Amino acid sequence: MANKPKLAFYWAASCGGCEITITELGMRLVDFDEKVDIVFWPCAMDFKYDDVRALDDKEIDVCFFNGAIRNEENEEIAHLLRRKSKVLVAFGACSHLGGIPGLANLSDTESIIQRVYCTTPSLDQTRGTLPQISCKVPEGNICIPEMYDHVKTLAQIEEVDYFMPGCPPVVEQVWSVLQVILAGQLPKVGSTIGADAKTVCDVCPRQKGRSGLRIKEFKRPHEVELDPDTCFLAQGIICCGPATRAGCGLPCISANMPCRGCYGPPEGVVDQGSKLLSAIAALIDTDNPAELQKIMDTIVDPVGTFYRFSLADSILSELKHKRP
Amino acid sequence: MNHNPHAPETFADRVRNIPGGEHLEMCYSCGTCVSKCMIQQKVEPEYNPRRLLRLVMMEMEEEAYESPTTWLCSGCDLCYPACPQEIHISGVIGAVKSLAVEKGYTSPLDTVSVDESLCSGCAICVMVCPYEAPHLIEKIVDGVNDRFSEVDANRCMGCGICVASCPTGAIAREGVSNTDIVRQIPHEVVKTDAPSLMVFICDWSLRADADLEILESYPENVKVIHIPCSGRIDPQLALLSLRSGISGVLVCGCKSGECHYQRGTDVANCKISMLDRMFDQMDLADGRVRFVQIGTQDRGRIRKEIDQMLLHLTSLQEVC
Amino acid sequence: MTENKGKEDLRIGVYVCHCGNNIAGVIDPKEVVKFSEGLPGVVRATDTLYACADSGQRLIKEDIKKYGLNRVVVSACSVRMHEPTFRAAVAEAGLNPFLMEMANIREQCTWAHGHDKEGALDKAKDLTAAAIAKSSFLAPLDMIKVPVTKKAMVIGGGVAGISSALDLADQGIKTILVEKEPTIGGVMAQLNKTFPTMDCSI
Amino acid sequence: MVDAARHPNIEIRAYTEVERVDGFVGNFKVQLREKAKYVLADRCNGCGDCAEACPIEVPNYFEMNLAPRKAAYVPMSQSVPLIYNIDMDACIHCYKCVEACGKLEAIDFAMEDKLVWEDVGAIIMATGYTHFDPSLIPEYGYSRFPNVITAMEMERLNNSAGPTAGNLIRPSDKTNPKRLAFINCVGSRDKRFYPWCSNFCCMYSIKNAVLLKQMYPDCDITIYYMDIRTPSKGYEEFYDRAREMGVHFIQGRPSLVTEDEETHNLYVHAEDVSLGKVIEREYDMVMLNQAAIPQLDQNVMSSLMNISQSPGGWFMEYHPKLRPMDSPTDGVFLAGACQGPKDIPNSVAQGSAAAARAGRILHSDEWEIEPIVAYVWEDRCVSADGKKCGICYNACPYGAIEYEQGQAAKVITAKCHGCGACVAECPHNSITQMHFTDAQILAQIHAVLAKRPEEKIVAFRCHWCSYGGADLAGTSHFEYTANERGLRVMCSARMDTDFIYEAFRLGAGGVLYSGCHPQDCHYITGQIIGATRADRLKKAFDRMEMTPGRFRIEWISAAEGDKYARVLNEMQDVLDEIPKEELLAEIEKLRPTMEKRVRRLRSVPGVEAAYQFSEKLENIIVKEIIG
Repeated sequence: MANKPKLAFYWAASCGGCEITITELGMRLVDFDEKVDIVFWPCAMDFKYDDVRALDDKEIDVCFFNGAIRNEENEEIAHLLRRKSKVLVAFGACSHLGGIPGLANLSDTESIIQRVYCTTPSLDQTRGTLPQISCKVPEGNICIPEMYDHVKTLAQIEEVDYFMPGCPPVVEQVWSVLQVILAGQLPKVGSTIGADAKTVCDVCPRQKGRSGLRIKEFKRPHEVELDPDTCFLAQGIICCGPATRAGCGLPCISANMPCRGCYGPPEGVVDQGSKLLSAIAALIDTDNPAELQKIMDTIVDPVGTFYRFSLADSILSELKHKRP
Repeated sequence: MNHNPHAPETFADRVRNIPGGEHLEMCYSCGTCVSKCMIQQKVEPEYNPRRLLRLVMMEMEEEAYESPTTWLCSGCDLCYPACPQEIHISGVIGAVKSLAVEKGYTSPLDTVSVDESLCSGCAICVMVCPYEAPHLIEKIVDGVNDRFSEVDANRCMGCGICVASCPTGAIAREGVSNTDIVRQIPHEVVKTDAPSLMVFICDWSLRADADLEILESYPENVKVIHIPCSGRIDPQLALLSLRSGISGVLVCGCKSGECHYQRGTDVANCKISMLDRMFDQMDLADGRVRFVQIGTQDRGRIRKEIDQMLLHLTSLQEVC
Repeated sequence: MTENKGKEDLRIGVYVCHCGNNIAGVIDPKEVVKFSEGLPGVVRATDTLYACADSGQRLIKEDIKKYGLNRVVVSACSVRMHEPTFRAAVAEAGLNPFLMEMANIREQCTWAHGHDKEGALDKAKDLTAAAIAKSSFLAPLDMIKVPVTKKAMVIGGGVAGISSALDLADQGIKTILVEKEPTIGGVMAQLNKTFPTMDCSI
Repeated sequence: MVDAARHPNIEIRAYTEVERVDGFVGNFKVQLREKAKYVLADRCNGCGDCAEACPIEVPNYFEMNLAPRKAAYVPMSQSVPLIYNIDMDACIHCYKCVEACGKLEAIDFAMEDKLVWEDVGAIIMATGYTHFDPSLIPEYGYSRFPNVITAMEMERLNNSAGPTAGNLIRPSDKTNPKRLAFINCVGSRDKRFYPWCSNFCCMYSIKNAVLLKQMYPDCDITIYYMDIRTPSKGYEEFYDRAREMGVHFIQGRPSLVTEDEETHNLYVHAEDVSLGKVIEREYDMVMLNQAAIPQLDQNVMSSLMNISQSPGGWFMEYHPKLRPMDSPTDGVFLAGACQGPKDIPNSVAQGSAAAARAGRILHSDEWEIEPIVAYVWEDRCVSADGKKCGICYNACPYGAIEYEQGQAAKVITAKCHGCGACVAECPHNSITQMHFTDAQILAQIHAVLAKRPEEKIVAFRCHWCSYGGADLAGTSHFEYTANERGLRVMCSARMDTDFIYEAFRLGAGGVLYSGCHPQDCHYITGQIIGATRADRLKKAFDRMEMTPGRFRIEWISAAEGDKYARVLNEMQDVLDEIPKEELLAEIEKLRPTMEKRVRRLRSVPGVEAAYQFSEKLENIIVKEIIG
């Protein structure tokens, strides 16, 4: 079976949700396994990095890489897989845009470690145990990979051939992408696959806002009874749909929850959060600075709201980390 | 009501009968509206609301429809609170315009249009427009019913608030599109001792020619991008400028209530204030991006603002 | 007694004024005359071009004598305009001035209902009838005479007040000139020269 | 000024205010408050030593606050009377002035305000006007830009007796301005502030332009105007002279004045209407010609004197053309700008004219007043039977009724002004009013409701205000429904509930109850009595479930012709909205109630006769319609 395509799956800084999506293919995965060779999938099968290192360069046909780049190890393996793979796919929001781990860019490494190991309320704070990069034990020196001072996307450290958005990418999209790969019909390098070109609003069936509809107060979904047929923005709820690529099948919208933006910006948009900000801020109806502050107070966490999945990929992050 | 119930309805009667068109005959030609407005000075020498009112009173219907005044008034209402006769001048002009549109006249203005290949019908433009120019239409594309925004060219005043707010960059007019403006932001700025500043200037915010001269008098390190209204500012433009290495961004708009496009300056204020909050969250808030609202009486303020900004940026550089 | 209790025989004269075109341009005064002629107590009713003019007043005075009128109703303009005129006229003819009553068919009728000629005529008739009705119950009255304090007060010491005070004083009337500021002169004293002849203001 | 001071028949009471006015024509009693000057008028010789010694300086209002004065002061050196004042708000009680005054001993710190009564036969109101505060028009920058000044400030700055001895300087840098702009109609002819033309400002700015041109021939003066109004003798010629002297005139009302922060030079933005072009010109100084507006205490004076005010607040004359010097109150006359903005020649003329009008009264030994007074039928008065009442006594605004239980109430004719409040208030119909008896008024009500009463709106109006308002509606040709049937009484206080009930009993479609505004009442508190009664009536009709709007209460001044027309038209709209059958049914339903309320009227002297007369009249009128 030498001509079966070789596939690899890897998870960097991620929650594992993307992996679950693969397993959700269920029986289809078993059939699929007959058509391909999975040469690396640390989450599901026992592989060692050395197994990958042993492969020839470009021996892997397609590598699905999920998770953001958080530490040395993530980066090292990313470079490794790039070398060994013909096609590298940034799979899922984290490797595509930084995802939820990317929100760590709001803080610096030190305060994150402080928070996690020292000040979290559920912690026994008397212990004060902190992870060390290197630790001497009787058996010798144990090292853990060093955490970077900020989270990066895969594309920020390696050349990526395709982006497959989603947190996680929806199963059907994954299946159809796999079909495309098998058929050898991959589009132009650099494209986003497994998603639409336009935004969520394009497919959202809700009644859209009308002329002159403006916002005096932002509300959160739990604060109001939401009309299932009306645009969330028209109801004063921040919805990321206008600046988020469609393709997810609208699970949130159908559950009467606003879009959270996991599919990232649509074709042609560089910075999802600032585009969204530009759209939503223009809906605010006030000419009074004090009132504006009050209205803005109703957006509890602007960065987390507008850049929920794309902070690591944003110009904001870039500016922050260019700072001396 | 017609002035004389027994006479046939005149052009002036028809204007009066449209809400906003009343009180037309109260005008005693003092010219306050003309000099309060900046259109004659900045755009069209033939623009003159006082004369348009006169044309209506003198039953010169065709001339009224063809007058640039009918089409150029953006309803900013700077003139309305200044009018000693309390005539809602933009209301009268609006009434004439609606009659002109009924007669088949069309706006000579350069207005925005929608690229349907990008538009996803989110209706953000519909909601943000001060003039109710865009609206959603439904259309069958490839057998599927799809929604798009369409712009009523007779209503659009070309402010660009929608352009800045469109999340997909689907709506634009020449010179005001994203690419047209981004093109003016340098790709990379070489760091020098003197800080560099990007000024996004709403041309209406500088009333006097002298102020424009001040703006142009600065050396290379102060770069100026003209936008039709501060409401055209998209926070991304500020971010892109900073990314290119420019030390600071100054966005200038009109005083609230004096915006040529009614709400543009308020929109800009919302955008920059919100960006500021984000900077704050990211621990980046150091006053590199500022929005200032310049009033019609703030002669020379542009110099003060730029100098102050440069001073601030210099002090930031020294810290680094 | 305060009024006529209807015992005396009423002899009412009704005069409906044209006021040029001011009244006659909207209604036909002759219609009002015709209507009045039939009302109780009316012994004489006529229209007149200008009731307030000498000729109009002369007509009323002559009629009082000729018809032995003991009430006069003038259907013309506002009492604020010509009540003193007609009171004086009837007094000259020997009738108590308070036996004259006016109906306001100009300010409050033809001028206010210029586009409703029918309504105006109807109203003019009613107002005239009301005046006739009231006149039937009028009683002669005498003016009340009060003494006069021969002293004047001028409130305000500006240019108008000073000029009033000087004129009164020159007529020999003691005048108190009250000014709230420490000096008289008002705005005028603050002015430089005054137009058009450029005199000094003070 | 000096003439007035020297005249043996004139007594100047400066620094004095009017507190109260009682009485009537020929017999006014005026209470004056002589404010404490802390200087004894009979001792002060005007030497000014006290001011020299005084260490305190405050802005001098007389100099438009451009120059200081001391706490011991006279507003100007030519003050009349030349008696110093001590401004207690500023005084620090150092008593240096007392020292300086020395042996004269003219200063008395113990002095207090003094209230004195004066008897006078006639009063002339000449309270003048005040100036509009141009800082209310922010676009002209007054009070923010130092070189924007008012016309009054200009008067002091170019006055040889002023703070700069006539040397015109601009406030920012004390240099002589070379380029000046005058802006006319600041606050006047401006519906946002004052709609009227202030009358003299055109001439006033031309005067200042000519003056400055004479003083500084090389200075450049532009007058921005909307219209130049020169309608008096010599005025247009004066305007010509200004043009010949090179004063520039630009027709166009400036919309904006901006300032260069460094030079404090000003830029005036205006459309040159003749060119149709917007121009922006640079000036060293801008002068604003403020509107003339009523005195700030005009309301107070108006209620003290019982003079109503025009919509703008000026004192209302009896008749704008025929009696422009007379106020509506007999014996009170108007002179000068308190009646409307006026220039000096017109003020002088009106001052003299008012003096002549007042002279008519003051030269007579006695003056005739109308006998329209109240009269008590002693046999009907319940007090004569020993019952406790006194309602008439309490209603009278003038204290003209003597009341003692056990005796019939008595009207003091000389004190009675004839408002009719007691007549309408008397619950037993024991009082009547000459010339406005119940019988007379009832006869009128019957006459106007003889035919198709349901279409008619009976309007009761007081003589002084609402009747005047109705006149003005006609004079202005404000058209209103011809179904109105107006009846006149002297005051809303005379509008008896019986009249209203009777009108509705006869089937009137609507009734208007209208008088003056509370502060304008010609009879002090007559309107309040009328208003209280009207409110009671309104409640009664509401209880009867009468269609709202058929009975209406409105206070309409003699200046509110438009309001009179509007109210009547609105009442007509109410009637038009009720289907005719429904209206007739409502009238029928309420008739017995009304009937009950007017039953006792028949016992009033003359009323029975009036009913009989009316029946005859009605028959004839109804026959006329059928015929």
